[in-house]
Amino acid sequence: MSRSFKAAIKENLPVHATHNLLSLSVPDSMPDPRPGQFFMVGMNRGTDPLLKRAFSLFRRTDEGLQILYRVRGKGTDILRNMKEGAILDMLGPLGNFYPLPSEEKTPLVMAGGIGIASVFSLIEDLAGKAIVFYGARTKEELLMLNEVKVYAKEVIVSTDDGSAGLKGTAADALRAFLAPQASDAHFCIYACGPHPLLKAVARMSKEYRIRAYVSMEEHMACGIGACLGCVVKTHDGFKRVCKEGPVMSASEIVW
Amino acid sequence: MSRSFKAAIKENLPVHATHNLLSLSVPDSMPDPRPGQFFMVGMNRGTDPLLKRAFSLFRRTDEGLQILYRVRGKGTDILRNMKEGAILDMLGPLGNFYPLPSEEKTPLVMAGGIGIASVFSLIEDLAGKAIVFYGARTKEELLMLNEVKVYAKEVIVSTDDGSAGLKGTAADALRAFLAPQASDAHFCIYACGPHPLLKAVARMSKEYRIRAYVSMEEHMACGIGACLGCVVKTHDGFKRVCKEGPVMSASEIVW
Amino acid sequence: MDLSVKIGDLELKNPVMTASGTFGYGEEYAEFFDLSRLGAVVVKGLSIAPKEGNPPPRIVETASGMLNAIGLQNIGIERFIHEKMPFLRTYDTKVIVNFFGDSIGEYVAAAERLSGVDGVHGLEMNISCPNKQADWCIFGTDPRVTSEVVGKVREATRLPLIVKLSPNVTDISVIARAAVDAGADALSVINTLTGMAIDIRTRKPKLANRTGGLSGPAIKPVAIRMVYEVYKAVKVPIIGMGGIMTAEDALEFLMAGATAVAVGTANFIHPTAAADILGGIGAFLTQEGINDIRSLRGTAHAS
Amino acid sequence: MDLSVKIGDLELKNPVMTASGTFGYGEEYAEFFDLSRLGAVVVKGLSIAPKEGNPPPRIVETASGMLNAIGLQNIGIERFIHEKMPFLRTYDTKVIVNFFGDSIGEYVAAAERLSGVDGVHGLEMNISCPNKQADWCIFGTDPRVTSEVVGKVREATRLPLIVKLSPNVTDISVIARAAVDAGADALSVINTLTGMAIDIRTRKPKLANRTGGLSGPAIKPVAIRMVYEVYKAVKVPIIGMGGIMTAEDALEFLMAGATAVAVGTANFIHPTAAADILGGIGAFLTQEGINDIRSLRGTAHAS
Ligand SMILES: Cc1cc2nc3c(=O)[nH]c(=O)nc-3n(C[C@H](O)[C@H](O)[C@H](O)COP(=O)(O)OP(=O)(O)OC[C@H]3O[C@@H](n4cnc5c(N)ncnc54)[C@H](O)[C@@H]3O)c2cc1C
Ligand SMILES: Cc1cc2nc3c(=O)[nH]c(=O)nc-3n(C[C@H](O)[C@H](O)[C@H](O)COP(=O)(O)OP(=O)(O)OC[C@H]3O[C@@H](n4cnc5c(N)ncnc54)[C@H](O)[C@@H]3O)c2cc1C
Ligand SMILES: Cc1cc2nc3c(=O)[nH]c(=O)nc-3n(C[C@H](O)[C@H](O)[C@H](O)COP(=O)(O)O)c2cc1C
Ligand SMILES: Cc1cc2nc3c(=O)[nH]c(=O)nc-3n(C[C@H](O)[C@H](O)[C@H](O)COP(=O)(O)O)c2cc1C
Ligand code: FES
Ligand code: FES
Repeated sequence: MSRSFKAAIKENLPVHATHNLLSLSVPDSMPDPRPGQFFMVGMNRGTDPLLKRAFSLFRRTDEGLQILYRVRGKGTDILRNMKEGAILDMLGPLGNFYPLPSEEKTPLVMAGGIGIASVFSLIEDLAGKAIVFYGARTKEELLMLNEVKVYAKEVIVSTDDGSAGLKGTAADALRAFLAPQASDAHFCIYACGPHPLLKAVARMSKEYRIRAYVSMEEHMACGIGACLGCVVKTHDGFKRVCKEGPVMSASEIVW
Repeated sequence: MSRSFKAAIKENLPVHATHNLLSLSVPDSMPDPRPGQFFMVGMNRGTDPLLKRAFSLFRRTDEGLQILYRVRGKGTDILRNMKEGAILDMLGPLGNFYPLPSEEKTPLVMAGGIGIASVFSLIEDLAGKAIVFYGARTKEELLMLNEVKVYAKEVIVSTDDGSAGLKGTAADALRAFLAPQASDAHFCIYACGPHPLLKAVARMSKEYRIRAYVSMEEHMACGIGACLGCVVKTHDGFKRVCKEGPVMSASEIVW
Repeated sequence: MDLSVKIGDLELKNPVMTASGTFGYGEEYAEFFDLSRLGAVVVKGLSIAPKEGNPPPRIVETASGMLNAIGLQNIGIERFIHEKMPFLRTYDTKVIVNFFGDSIGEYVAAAERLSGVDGVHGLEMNISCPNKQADWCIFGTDPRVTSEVVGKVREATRLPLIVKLSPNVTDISVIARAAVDAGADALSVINTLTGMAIDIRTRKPKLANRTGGLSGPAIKPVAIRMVYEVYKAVKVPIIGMGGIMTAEDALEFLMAGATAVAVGTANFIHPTAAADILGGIGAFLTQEGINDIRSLRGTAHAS
Repeated sequence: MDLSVKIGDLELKNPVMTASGTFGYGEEYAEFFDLSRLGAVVVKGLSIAPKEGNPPPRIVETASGMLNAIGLQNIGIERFIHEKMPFLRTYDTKVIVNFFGDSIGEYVAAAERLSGVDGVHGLEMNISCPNKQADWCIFGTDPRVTSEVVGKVREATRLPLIVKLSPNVTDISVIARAAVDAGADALSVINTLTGMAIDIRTRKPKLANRTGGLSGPAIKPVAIRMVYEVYKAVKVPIIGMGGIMTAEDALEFLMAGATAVAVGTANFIHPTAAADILGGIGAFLTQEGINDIRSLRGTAHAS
């Protein structure tokens, strides 16, 4: 078993102007990843960019795994230009994972934009049980929506511009869903997306007394707990996103 | 006319374990290069490696030009891994060029190893007139030998290990050729290769009173005369390889 | 959109200049873009007597940077005035002459000679040079020496005087204050960091001079920090430089407190870098709806 | 082949150690290679009282480098001794504890507490920290303060004492001499360069702490130069660090004068970096027919 390995690019498919689906083949020695875990990916020759980049497990495949990524800066731009056969230096699976809900709970899964990358495999594992709140800026950015529909019990779509589903954020959609419900503990929330969205989830979690797990993001150097770079403030002091996270309880974060 | 341009890789063909022949298509606005001139080639994303690398014009082609390069370090390793269609940021043609010999002279062209890259197009232009002294470490490293034979009047091959032609350096071969000749000015030498080879040529040039042009190498930052980084010591002070060179008279260099 | 900035009494049409020693005397770059687009051209450092410079190798690439040990090679002020100024005068840009000396006397002589030369709009004093008189200390690493040499040069010229600071110091704000108190109209921040590289095959330093000056993107974080510190310490305009490759980099310097920026090593990699950076700054201002570039200055200091 | 080196009285089986703060308390790396292969493990900097550290963001990538502003977060010496030392003691390597204080008293208390702890083989004193008593000056940027704090710590411990120097100084050899005269057995060269990065969208520093420490390949040329200078100034062993990514980099440090090297930022990029570098050094020695690594030390000073 080794969490330091080399992966080969099988496919690096543009699924949108700024998003790619990367299919990798990985050595058998890599431990099985679980939903919510992530990988550090090195894509450089030379020393700039220097650090590896963090990407969530999107989906496990027969030969390895997939990553869904948005082109954002230097590193992802280089990644986008890499071709089949190219070799990536990787670490993982890293961090903790989404705890599965107990039988009697209905999992509400919220994804904002590229946040879908982190919760997709959770939705898969929940095999028809999850009610998914999937928000994006526009209809076009609702990536992999058809695949999500295959595994979800129900998908409630929202877009900032109203081009698909409700007009508003996934948090708005979640609130609209929760408002008419009895505010007891039948539900359990899993969320990944931009910070304000997670913060809104945390507020609802408190208000409706629903346990919520959020996947946090911070700039990372090592990904394995050594540098102390990736901390977020919790009521119990700073915690490392790469080690105590990325999945944290919404109630423990100081928002 | 612009000496700052982008070139597209047409082919990046390994011609040896450590050498590639790179075929580029270039914009029409690029001025015509002459034998002995060079290009600065950028092959990086990110800022490491930072500087462009210098490569001689190997051969002009219908759609552009070819570069023959040896994989040496970071930059050439990246270049080796680039594929057809990739775009290179280039400057050139830069520097001066080999002055053509007058009608009555017999050009002796000496190439040591990858030095062939610089003199190949000169041999082409001399169209059957050049006597070529081509040396390399081993038979396998006598790159493009067949092509050289097409354009040369005669090719005198040497290898360090004796696996082809004379055992010894191209300078040894040149000396063996010159020794029995009347030491007057029927000849004119053009040389590119490792420093000790050029130094040996300079010595023969003096001894036999034959004018010799050598192509110099120094570490370069700008390639256009601005940084003063690439100087060599001459009897007339420091001169810039990228501007007053790369072709210099063997007699002006302080060896 | 107003891109103009003032360096002391010197009005620049925009804040983009070239860093001394990375743009020759301007000629080499004229084929790549119209030099009149620049806020100013800063030429290679000059001294009263021509200097031969260091033996090669003078250049070593390092991670995202380069070391140079040119050794201040230059043709001397006299030849510069006669051979290079006529060309530079044909452009509608400001010409700033970078100069240095081995002694205070040489600094003063250089400043005097350059003052009053038609087309020379400002002087940039490089104080990162060894002081031959004082046991080879570097002028710009001791506040008293800085103060003395700047004061003497100030008396010798009425041209806008920019003092270029060395980053190889414990507290750059102390040197900055010394230079300003002695009469500097503006400060250039930063010169190169001293560095070294060793060839493990020969086991010798890669540069013939052993040490050299580190420039390029590698040093940008140090340069930004120093501009930020100097901005807090003094009131005069700062010309920020050190690793600027893109318009984004230049904007970082302005936000840290620089009034103008100088593009250095980037010129070697993209001869149109300075012009491209200027274009990118304009595009940013448009995009952010900013009319006056001066409104960006020092904004990173707001809590 | 003899790879062993001595740092004062401390025998290391080979010259490769880890740089403080880049290797946690060793645990995080144990799954990637056998820590017993290392010459020494240097742990994250510790203080008497636990420290919470700075708010995020704490990390910014820069060209071939990174800025960190962790703020010396640590669990405190007491918890370290009880929770981390038992694990570290299971390895056949030397454990060097990096420590710091806000005042001379805290430095002394830390050194005293760590002395005599089973399995702690040496102390590395980080003097790149602000001195809260003396108006926030940095201990390691003033030779008198360096001398005082090192002297007091020297009296408090008989463990091999390594003093880790700040590169943010005008003349590192002056500080080096002060530390050695005050009793340092060895010097670590260098800590991070102070730097800054600005987010041009928000116009704010990217780090919550505003400034941070620059590490990684970007700083290697400065680090090599400083090791070279310190080697000329003092006789004690030097632990070289700053941007070491490969065996070649490590060899450069040895040739510049280092007795041992520490691998820092590289651990983040390749968790096996330290082991890989050790392997590469061995391969180089074989290839060059060198039997004793000590024969490389300082060779770049010849001629
Ligand atoms: C646990 C975790 C899981 C993630 N999963 C995904 C995913 O599945 N798909 C996806 O597209 N993105 C994901 N991200 C975000 C992704 O890491 C960044 O978009 C990426 O690092 C940007 O790199 P860049 O070089 O393109 O951008 P640049 O802006 O050039 O990067 C500069 C530096 O900032 C860091 N950085 C920039 N943005 C972020 C960010 N949002 N979070 C953390 N560090 C950042 C980079 O890692 C790098 O060190 C995840 C982040 C974390 C922490
Ligand atoms: C005028 C001129 C023409 C050249 N023509 C050719 C050619 O046609 N084919 C070919 O294979 N090589 C040629 N070279 C050499 C070529 O520039 C180097 O091999 C190349 O720069 C090595 O880059 P690297 O990144 O692989 O090596 P690295 O060692 O990683 O490079 C590090 C730095 O050193 C510089 N450097 C390393 N070796 C040399 C060298 N020999 N000369 C100058 N700078 C060097 C690099 O440019 C870079 O800045 C020429 C050099 C010059 C000056
Ligand atoms: C090759 C070279 C030559 C330089 N020559 C001078 C000089 O003559 N005078 C001077 O003040 N600075 C000189 N510098 C320093 C630059 O002007 C600039 O301060 C430094 O390179 C940092 O900017 P950069 O990282 O953008 O290059 C030189 C720099 C380089 C790279
Ligand atoms: C994230 C991080 C944390 C660090 N923490 C410490 C520390 O606690 N004590 C210390 O003396 N140095 C600390 N350092 C400095 C390193 O030990 C080392 O001196 C420096 O990073 C240069 O080496 P490098 O470029 O190989 O990383 C830290 C460096 C980094 C990057
Ligand atoms: S990224 Fe280093 S501790 Fe989390
Ligand atoms: S490479 Fe810059 S002057 Fe020749």
